[in-house]
Amino acid sequence: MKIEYSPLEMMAIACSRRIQDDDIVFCGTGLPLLGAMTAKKTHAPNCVVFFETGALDPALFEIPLSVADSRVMHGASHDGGLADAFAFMQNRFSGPKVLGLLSGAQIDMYGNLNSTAIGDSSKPTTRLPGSGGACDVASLVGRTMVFMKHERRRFVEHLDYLTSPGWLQGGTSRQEASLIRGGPVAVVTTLGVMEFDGSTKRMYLSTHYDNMSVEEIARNTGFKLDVSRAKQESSPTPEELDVLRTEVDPLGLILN
Amino acid sequence: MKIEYSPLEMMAIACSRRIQDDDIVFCGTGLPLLGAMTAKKTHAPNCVVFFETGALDPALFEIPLSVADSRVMHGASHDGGLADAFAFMQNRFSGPKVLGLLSGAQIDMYGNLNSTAIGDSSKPTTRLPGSGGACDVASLVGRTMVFMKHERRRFVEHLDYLTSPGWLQGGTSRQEASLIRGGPVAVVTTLGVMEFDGSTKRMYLSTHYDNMSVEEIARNTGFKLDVSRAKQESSPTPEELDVLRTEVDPLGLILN
Amino acid sequence: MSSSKLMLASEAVKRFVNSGDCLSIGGFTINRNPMALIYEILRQQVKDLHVVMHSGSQALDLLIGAGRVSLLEIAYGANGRLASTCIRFRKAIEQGTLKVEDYTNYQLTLRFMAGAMGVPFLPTYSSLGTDIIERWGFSPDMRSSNPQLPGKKLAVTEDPFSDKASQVVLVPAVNPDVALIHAQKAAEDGTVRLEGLTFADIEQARASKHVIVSCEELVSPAELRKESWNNSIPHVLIDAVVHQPLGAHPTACYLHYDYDMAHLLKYKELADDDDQFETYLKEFVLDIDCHDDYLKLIGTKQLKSIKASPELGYARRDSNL
Amino acid sequence: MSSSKLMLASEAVKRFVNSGDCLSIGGFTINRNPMALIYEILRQQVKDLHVVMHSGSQALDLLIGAGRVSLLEIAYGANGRLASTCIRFRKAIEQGTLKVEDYTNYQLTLRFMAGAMGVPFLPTYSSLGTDIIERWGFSPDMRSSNPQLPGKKLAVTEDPFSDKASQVVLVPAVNPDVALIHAQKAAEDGTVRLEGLTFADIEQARASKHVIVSCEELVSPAELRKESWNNSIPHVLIDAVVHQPLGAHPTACYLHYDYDMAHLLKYKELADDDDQFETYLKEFVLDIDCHDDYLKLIGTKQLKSIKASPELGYARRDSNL
Repeated sequence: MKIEYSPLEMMAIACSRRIQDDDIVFCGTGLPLLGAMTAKKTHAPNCVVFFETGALDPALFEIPLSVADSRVMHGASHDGGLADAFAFMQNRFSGPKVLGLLSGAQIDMYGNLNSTAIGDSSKPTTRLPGSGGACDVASLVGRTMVFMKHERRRFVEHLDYLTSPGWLQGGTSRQEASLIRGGPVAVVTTLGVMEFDGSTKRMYLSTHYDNMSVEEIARNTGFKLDVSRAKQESSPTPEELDVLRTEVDPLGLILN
Repeated sequence: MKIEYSPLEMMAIACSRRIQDDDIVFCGTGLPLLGAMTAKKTHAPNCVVFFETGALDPALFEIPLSVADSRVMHGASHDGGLADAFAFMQNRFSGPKVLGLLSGAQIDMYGNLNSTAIGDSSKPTTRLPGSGGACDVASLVGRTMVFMKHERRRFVEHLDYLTSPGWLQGGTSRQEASLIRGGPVAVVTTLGVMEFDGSTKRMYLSTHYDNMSVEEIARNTGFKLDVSRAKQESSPTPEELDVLRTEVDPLGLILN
Repeated sequence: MSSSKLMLASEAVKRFVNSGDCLSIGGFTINRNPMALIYEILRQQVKDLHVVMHSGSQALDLLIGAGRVSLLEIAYGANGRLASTCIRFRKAIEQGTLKVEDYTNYQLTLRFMAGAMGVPFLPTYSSLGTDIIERWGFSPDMRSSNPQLPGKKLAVTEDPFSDKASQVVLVPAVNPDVALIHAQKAAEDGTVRLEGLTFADIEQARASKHVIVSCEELVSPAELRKESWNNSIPHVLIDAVVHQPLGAHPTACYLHYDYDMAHLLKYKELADDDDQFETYLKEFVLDIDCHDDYLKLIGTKQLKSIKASPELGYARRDSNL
Repeated sequence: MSSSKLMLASEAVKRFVNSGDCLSIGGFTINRNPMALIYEILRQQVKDLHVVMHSGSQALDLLIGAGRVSLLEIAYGANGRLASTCIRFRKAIEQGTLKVEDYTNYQLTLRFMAGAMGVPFLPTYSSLGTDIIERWGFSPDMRSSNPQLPGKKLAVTEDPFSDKASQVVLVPAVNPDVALIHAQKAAEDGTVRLEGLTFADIEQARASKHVIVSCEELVSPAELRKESWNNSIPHVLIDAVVHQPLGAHPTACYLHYDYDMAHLLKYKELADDDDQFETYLKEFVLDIDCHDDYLKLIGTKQLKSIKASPELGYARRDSNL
């Protein structure tokens, strides 16, 4: 018997599976938060969620719709401010323990992200919200995971603006730029999960869902994507789906 | 009828008179604090007292014996920490409003202070407590007033260690060192009050008490002291003495 | 002992906010925007503003939409699920009517911290290798003619304490003319207590020449001084205290009320059209005398629906279940 | 959800403090010294310590007197009216048995802040033109062989944002192996609440690899999380929580007890003589099993006399009038 699920649900669950019990998870809102909350309610009960606004380990009885939502404040171990939150990510002891969950409008083959502008950034055709804390997180934490709609126009050869550093130009270029640690480990998309080659730091298809062939995924990517190592991502288990639907987002605020 | 008073009382009152109603007064403990509290209870009710430990405008029902005494915490507008207190002094808007009250073991003709060591600082004959916040205050605030026992061995040609900057080598040397403002405006001693020449920034005797002649004061000073501009400091008024003795230090913790 | 700083929003804005000022707005996206003060700025026709803030939404979008902002230094202009990019902000940049320079949230926090600490810069590793460093929004000419703009957007320098080649980004200080903060509690002497997240409000206040605080509750100085260590900003740094309940509406104020989703959704729809935006601005801001009249327009029923649960600090979504 | 970090002082010191460690001690002169933890370090024969702190007194003086400190980076060693310079501190430096490097209180605060922020340095104008910059306590050889010492004491550099020549002092970060903090309240999950002044405790804790917190009151995590914005340090940064009432004696703990003037005056007298200091150390620390036994030695009467007034947070001097 096949269980029905949406690509958004699959993304949240693919993210959840990649969160470890000792992770400190930097969250934005939306899908990444669903992933973290699902992990916490399944295999990683000790992972700690925090927000750039300064809230660490809040109760999250309801899903916050912004990182400044009062729902991130209630029941936390500490409610501070931005200075605390970003220092925590840059700190040499706590920073490496942080997994940052990010998203962007454009991504390149080295996992660099654009969330600033489409077109010429001095007079863009589309202005996007800007870095917010994304560049900081991408620069400072132990590892990052990126959420993307998998579309050819979003997976590009050249970003219109490099807002958040991934592996920069690949290889050892990230260290050479004096970035102290970190880099993207996975890109969770509507079609599958990409990872990065250990030495070239180029993106490759690691797992794909059952909604599209690997060849089609490659065709939906604006740069050459190595699909030779791809395995199939297991479908959501009934438990994963149940937790996500009934405990994490019972009102369907994000999933619907 | 002559009112009896001690040199310590005269010092506290000479300090008090030089505090203005709109000053924010950085205090250590001991005599300077008595001066500030007397000012607040007489002609400068709006002056605000604060401590390097982070307490701003506390109630001070009892005299604190240290800047970390719990008596500096009670009833404050804000109890923060050292980071707040020193940033407040360095800040371009609040820093200039601050009058810092300091003391030292040695002082030179430009009002530089030593509170680190007597003798060779790498193996001193007498180790002193060290800068604490004194160097920070002397570097950062709008103006400082220094408290000293007036002794030849303390008023020296050359400091054994320059802990806290006064006018450095005089003239414009303080600005040339990139210090952003400030400098000592008065040295309140057991014998009188010294000020600094507007252009050379050398110390001169501004007022003397009635316990010693200006020639004797010059002989008690280890460098050549200009006494030609000296006037007599008025004796404490009955009101000043009464406030100091009965309201500020009724238990005689500092004065006795 | 010190005299009262309590005044109406209209008086505070008149005394401390001028056209051409560099303004910093407290709060973060949908929380604790100092809306009553912003509405008053709009009503008093203050213009040509230079705004420096980290993550803006409603307060910023209205100022931009009304054409009051000439220069903007910012990290983020969006409103969570309500606007993936703030609407008037996006339009103004796309149409080239607003000059903007991009930083990150941490960098803007550091810029306020540096201003508060009285130092020319603070260091970070954030943004090495990115266009945040490479692309500047303001020309050298603009920079040299405006003392409120740093001579350089950012400076990359060698770490003098490292024995290997290691670079670090220096972020320049900013000292705005005025910071606008909305707090849960304040006293007439200026003592301020924020509850819940402080965002970068404390750094913004400490960096600025003048600070106007609006508050939900006006408390006596003695009351706030009982737990002085829980106060956020000492009284000497505050110029004006405005007692304005619901002063952050339609954004949230933790422990008091939630964001007004219905109102923000209506705004989202209207703001997308130039004429409708003008109508909104007239109806909810310009044609209104004061914030209490604005609240009457919003209506008791709507305001009741966003009232925070005392236990949670926000309004339960299933509260009508 | 997370497991308890509650343990005895003896276990916390055994697990997290080693000979040779770089140690940072919280509190300030006569307030909130983590004495119970320091006594335990003395009993467990931990030695060769590198201590970095701003303004030390009783905790520091005992460690130095017992010969446990090899390196010291400090701004101030005195005890208010009780010791114009800390006695064993002064003797050790005058006799050349303790290597010391002098900073200012703000510079040490910035060193902790830089460590906490994960940056190599922070800037200040403090100490320009002084011997604080010119005279170094540690030789280049010592610096290059000890990774916990910065390569330079301080670095003076040009401000890249200024259009005229302007210098600024860069203060190097420090990341101690362990910070010891005494708090009013903590929970077994590690959440910490300080009341009254925080001194530099928060920065010291955030800069350090491990943090041991002793507390007057052990509170449930749920209780502390009710007002999460009044907490001082989040639980994830804390390694061990030690419930030890009167854990700062003979220094003060605001809202709980005052400094023990009688005990400190006795210490002042004894510490001035090498043999009598040894006797004090044996009697009050080394021959004692645990802090509760130490408190018995101090005696109920004495402890009662320093109990804080609930209104004032300290013991009124005229309380027996």
